[in-house]
Amino acid sequence: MTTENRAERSPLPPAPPRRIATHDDAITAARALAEDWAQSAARRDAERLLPWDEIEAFTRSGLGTITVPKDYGGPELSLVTLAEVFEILCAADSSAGQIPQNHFGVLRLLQEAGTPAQKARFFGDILNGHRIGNAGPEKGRKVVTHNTTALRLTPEGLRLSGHRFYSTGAIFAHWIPTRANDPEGRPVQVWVPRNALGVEVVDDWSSFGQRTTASGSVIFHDVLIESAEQVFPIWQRTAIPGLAGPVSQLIQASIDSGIAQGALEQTIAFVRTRSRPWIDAGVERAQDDPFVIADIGRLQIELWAAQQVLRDTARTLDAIAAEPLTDDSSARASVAIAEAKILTTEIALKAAEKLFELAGASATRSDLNLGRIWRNARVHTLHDPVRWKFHLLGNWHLNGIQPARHQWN
Amino acid sequence: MTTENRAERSPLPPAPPRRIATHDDAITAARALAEDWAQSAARRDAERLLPWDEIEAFTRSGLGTITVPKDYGGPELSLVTLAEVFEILCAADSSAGQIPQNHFGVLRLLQEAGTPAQKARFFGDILNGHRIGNAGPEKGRKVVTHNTTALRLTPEGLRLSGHRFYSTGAIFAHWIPTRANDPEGRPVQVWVPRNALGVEVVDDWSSFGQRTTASGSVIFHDVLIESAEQVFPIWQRTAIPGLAGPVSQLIQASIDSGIAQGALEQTIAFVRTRSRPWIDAGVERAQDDPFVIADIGRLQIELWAAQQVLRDTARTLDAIAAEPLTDDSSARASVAIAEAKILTTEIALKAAEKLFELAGASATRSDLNLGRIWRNARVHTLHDPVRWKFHLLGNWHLNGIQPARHQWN
Amino acid sequence: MNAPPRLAAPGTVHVIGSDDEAIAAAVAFARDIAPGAAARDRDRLLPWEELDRFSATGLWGITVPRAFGGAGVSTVTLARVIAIIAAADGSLAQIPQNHFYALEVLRSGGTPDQQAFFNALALRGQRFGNAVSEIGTRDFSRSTRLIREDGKLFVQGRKFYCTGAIYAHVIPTVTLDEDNRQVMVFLPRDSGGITITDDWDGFGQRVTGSGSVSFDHVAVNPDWIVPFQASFDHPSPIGPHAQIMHAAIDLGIGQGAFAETLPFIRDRARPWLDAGVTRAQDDPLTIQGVGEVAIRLRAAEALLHRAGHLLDAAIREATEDSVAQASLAVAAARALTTEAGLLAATKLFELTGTSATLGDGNLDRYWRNVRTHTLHDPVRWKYHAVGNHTLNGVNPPRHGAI
Amino acid sequence: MNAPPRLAAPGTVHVIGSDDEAIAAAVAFARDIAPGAAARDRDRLLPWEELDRFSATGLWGITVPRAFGGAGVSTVTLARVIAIIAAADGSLAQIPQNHFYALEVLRSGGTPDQQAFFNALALRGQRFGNAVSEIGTRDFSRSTRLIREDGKLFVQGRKFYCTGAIYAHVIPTVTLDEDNRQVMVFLPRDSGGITITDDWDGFGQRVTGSGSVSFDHVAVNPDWIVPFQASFDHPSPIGPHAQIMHAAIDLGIGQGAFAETLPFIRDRARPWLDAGVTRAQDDPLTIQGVGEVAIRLRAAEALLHRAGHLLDAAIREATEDSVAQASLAVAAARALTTEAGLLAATKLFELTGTSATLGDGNLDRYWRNVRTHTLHDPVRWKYHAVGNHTLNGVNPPRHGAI
Repeated sequence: MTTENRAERSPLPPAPPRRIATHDDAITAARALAEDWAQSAARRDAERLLPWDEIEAFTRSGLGTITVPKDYGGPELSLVTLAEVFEILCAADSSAGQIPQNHFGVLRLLQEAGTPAQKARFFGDILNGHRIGNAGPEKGRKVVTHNTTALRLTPEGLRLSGHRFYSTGAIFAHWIPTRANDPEGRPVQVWVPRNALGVEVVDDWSSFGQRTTASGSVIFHDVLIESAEQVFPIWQRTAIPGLAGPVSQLIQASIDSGIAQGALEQTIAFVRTRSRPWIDAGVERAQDDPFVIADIGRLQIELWAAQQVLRDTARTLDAIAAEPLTDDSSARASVAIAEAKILTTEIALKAAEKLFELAGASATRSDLNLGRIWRNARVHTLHDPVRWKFHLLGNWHLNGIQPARHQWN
Repeated sequence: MTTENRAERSPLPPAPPRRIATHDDAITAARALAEDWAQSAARRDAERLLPWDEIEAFTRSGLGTITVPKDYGGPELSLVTLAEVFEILCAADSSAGQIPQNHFGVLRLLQEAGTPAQKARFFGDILNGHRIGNAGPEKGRKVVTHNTTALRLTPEGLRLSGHRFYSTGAIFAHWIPTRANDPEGRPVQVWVPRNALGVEVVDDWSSFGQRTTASGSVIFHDVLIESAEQVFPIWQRTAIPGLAGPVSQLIQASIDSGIAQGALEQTIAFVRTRSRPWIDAGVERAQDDPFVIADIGRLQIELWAAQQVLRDTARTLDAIAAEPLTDDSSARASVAIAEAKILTTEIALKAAEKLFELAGASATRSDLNLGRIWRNARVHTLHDPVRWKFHLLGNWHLNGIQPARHQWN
Repeated sequence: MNAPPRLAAPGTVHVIGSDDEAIAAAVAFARDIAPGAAARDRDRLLPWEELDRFSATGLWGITVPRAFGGAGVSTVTLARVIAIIAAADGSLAQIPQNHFYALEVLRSGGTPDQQAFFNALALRGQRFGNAVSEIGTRDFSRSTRLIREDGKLFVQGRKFYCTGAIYAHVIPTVTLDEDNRQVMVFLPRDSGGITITDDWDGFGQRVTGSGSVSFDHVAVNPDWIVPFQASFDHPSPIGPHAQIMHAAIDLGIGQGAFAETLPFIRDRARPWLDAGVTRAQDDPLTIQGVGEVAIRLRAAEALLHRAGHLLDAAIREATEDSVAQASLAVAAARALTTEAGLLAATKLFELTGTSATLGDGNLDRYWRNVRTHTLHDPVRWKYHAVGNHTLNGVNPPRHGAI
Repeated sequence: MNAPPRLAAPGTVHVIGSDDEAIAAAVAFARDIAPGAAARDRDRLLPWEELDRFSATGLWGITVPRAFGGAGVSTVTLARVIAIIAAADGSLAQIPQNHFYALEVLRSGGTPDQQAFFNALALRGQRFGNAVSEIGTRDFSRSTRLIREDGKLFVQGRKFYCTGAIYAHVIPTVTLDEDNRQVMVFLPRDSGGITITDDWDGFGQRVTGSGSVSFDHVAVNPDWIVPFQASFDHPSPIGPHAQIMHAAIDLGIGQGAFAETLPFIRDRARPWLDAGVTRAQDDPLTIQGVGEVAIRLRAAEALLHRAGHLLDAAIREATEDSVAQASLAVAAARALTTEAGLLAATKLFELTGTSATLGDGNLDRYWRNVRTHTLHDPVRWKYHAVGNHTLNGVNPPRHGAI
């Protein structure tokens, strides 16, 4: 596991993807990808092979365009669809499936904060097959919003410098948006072309989970920002209710829901075909052990609950997005997604851990690499601390306090 | 359930109890009482009959003397013994069993804070069959240490006024110690004879649990405090490490452990003799349902753990008490008892709730009044909030912070 | 403890026309009955007047199909209505359970004439009482039977746990007919030979009047016999339909407990020493604890609604698969509503403190109610039923309690 | 993946004289091996040198009875020693498990001469490898057998999951003798016909060398055959003795994970936005979470020690009842050590954050180790065993895995 690697491959040049028009189109496309990805997920994780082909296939399928608004030529599918797409993909391979997360998160911000010109340009890029990654929060012990990445004004224009981390998807992207301080010290989002001079994407993601997401470093070495259109003044957004945070969290919860579903499927398959019955059960087949059956039942029940709350949340967000946003509706969105987040986190971890208890010791053998499922669940659910979601819910119900407005709520 | 009743009966005059010399004596005496109490506990709860005879029998048995130091003529039995006595009594009747709690808590304070003259006098009283109750924290929304009860200096001497609540045992007691502010505003403990002029004990304890503890009001109407020996300057104690808090908490945890044990015993008896098997189990007897068996197993395992940690804690406290107390040893005592407190709280609540799930709906019928077990567990475990015990443990392990030194740690 | 002869003929009954109206009526009625719930439980006051007001709202007619003049509300709406009322008074929410059950049996097995007749009664405010089968007894064969004498039919037998019978105008009863097939016989409450005894003395759901009913040579009108056997022989949504109401009651009681918790913390609880705050509602661990209860209730609610949707699908088209899916979804809802209901009822105290246990609040009734009601049938076998389907593809047993 | 021929003859071995000395030696050895644990796991480096140092400490001889020159430590001490080492390296704690098991079989069934002989070997640093019976297989009858040819005895067969065999000087093996009775045959590692294959590729406990051993016509010294059948026919502490070591390993791994958690929060974790604190260790919900892990480990530890005491009693006097109590106590310990070990290993990340998953820390090995090792036999049946005794007075089955 060497961790300091330059990307050994670059994204293919953008090309217009297939057209997706409806929910069913999207689900069909996701299922087709998932079927393919499931075959090779274990090996990709074991050998830490970045899913280049898989991500190119994702883009070709048109799934990258599904949230582009109708006004800009896209299908404008619902968040319900978006969530389900992530669930399907991540049940098969949560690493590959996570990669497009920032693509959609950033598009939501574009929709809320972009000028008509920006929207026309960047949504157009998406419809032409561009992928968006991001350059994530900086590493270190300061709170996660701490930022030293900055734009400075030079005679040639704005130049960007900084070292970002947690940059899921950047390595595969055509555009890499990043948070930075503008010359006045205000937070902005800057869109940087992946192939701009001075952009260095390093595959130094060394986590034991979500191993092939390449969620590592992006370093900007005095990168010239060619157009003002590439700069979004997000400092203006803190006072404005938005849905970028909830949409981003919705995707996170969908990933975890998918991981849980995948874990349960693997458990069932293993118990039915490979597990040995335990002597005290007095049964011929492992799947007839009453405690195994009841444990599977509990996992299934909790998974249904998480999936249903996730779906309800997506619907709530769709309804809220259809109206002008208010402080209250944005708060309700954050509350709704906190609910989904808690339940998907719990069931992902539990299903991934129980897999082995129900399947038995031989499920830890290397051939199937089932251990990746727990490692992926464990790492991905650390995206932001779930303990504060309980606090958020309690503060809302008990004290009527609206959730803090940041990208993790 | 009328709640404003004067006590309809008074304690018998003190008389020398039977002599208890050893651990085994104490356990034998406790078992004998428990066997008797168990017969009538359900009825006492249902009809809210105060356990006057039971408490007099407790005192006659000599169990009230077991912690009196050898130097003052007592058997000086260990805290291990004390904890076990409370467990045995409370498995039979946790209301009657809780009543002596303050007796022993106050004796611990006497041992730590009393002058030789005070110890000689009051330990002598105990050996002669006196009972100690207490006048508990005041009611209201201020923090629990808030205090308006006060001594004032008059020409005849000190006079005490105030209205206390949560006064478990006061109604049955010969001495009623209370927290008060002395004329300088410093916290002291004042021992007031139950039959002193101006002492009013009101049986206004209206809780749905621990119903016959009479843990209600004690009102002091300008009560003359005859001797300075009756006043303990506990304001001096805050800077001095002590074990009064841990000993008091040890008793609380023992009560909950006893409740849990009683709940499990009732569950087993009911399942074996009265429960009906469930159709899906395909068994002839309820006790052969594999899920019932496994659930009982889980309760038993958690109860063993709670009992063992409680016993370890008592041993730790005995060991600490045998050496000069330090900040560190007093902190370790608080940490140890916090561990026992968490586990006994959890298993008491769980066993009392599961009783019905395992026994079935007919266990809710009024004949056995099994509902009292949950009501008792629920109310008694509210003595102080267990959530802060987790915080205490975490702060100790993570940050090396010693627990706050108050009577609930 | 014989039932007091308080039953009045139905008065004017509103007819509810839509799902939204049903919810609004439930909310209004819940608000009406909530203040008296503590006293009714404490003093075991049977809610005769409350029930008459309940009937008058029209809520007892909401499942009457549109073809028969009702609102034909969805099962999701029915479950929500029951939960709303259960939050205010668990007993009052349980009393109509067998009424709705009888209407569902009727829908499933009644002739068009029977459906027209009994649905009309329901819309006019007639309450139907008990009929639930005694699943889970050692003696599964029914002792209550239909007997024929001189060409006339009579019911003979005795039933227990008859929730609602005491308050009913009509008592539908499941018996075996002469061919040993199960039928539901509708009997007027004032038929000769019916004795209703209010002998329910459980510590929870105290005023449900879940007593016993004995039938001593009670004459039967042959037109009032509805076939029932088919629901055991063929896939039928009757089982999950009965079960979803149980789940709704348990969720509702939990929601009621949660709703009591919040103002108590804000207005009456004492802050804890170690928290270093001056108001109980600022204790971070309390806030987190409130969030914990909230999310468990939310998960249970989501499963209840999910079950309602799947049950509606099974009602629209009852197949082996659609009924199995509905049964499993309802079983899942029962599992989480049981857990969440109990959790909310016990945390009510943990998050407030001893003062919440004192005086006339009678707040322990939430726990007593939910603990008692969740014992209807053992939730431990719900996990098994769901797991056996997920793992082994085995459909749940068809015995009416799932 | 054949075993590398690294086995050296034992060097100088300290003889430990008391329980306290055993604990101190374990603490010192744990400190020695802890720094290399992450790399050994990551690169699957078999701990040959570490094992030789382990043997030299004398810890492999602590259960040798005083009569044979050992410390004869209590089972509580043995469990503590194993837990201490498991906290530093789960694999190294598991490797001697079968060694202690063989010594216990010897104590229970060996002749005085055999006991003297093999205990002396143990004190001199000879390591005994695998012997655990293959409980739970569909084919419970043993395929490994003792055969006689020309008056000489040979072992023929194949075993899997042979923890420790690769590192052993002597390989005790459970086989069926000519009368179909179980015996334990001690075989020198260098006997002709023994092939040890390091084919263990589970994701946890990676360097235990839990591979397979095949016996191809391996000659047997008749004096090296120890009867074993009695332990299934009569109450014997061998089963719980084997199981308590498993419990100790799982507790130890959990304690190791907890010990990693604390400094990481203090020194490296990032405070969370909403907590409004500048240091991660001041987050009240983190503090509470640490307390939660601490208490679960504490409860598990209490049950482990409780089990040790009851097991010592059963070893002193093995009766139906004393062995049952020991088995149940160990089963209870297995239940809570499994839960607490897993909890600590997963909360390690929840309480620290993503940064703990990065780089060379290899902190997921705690979870991988405890998850793998807790699968030795299914913990779900421990609850049943305990419950069946508490509820029905039924003693646990006597099949060696409880």
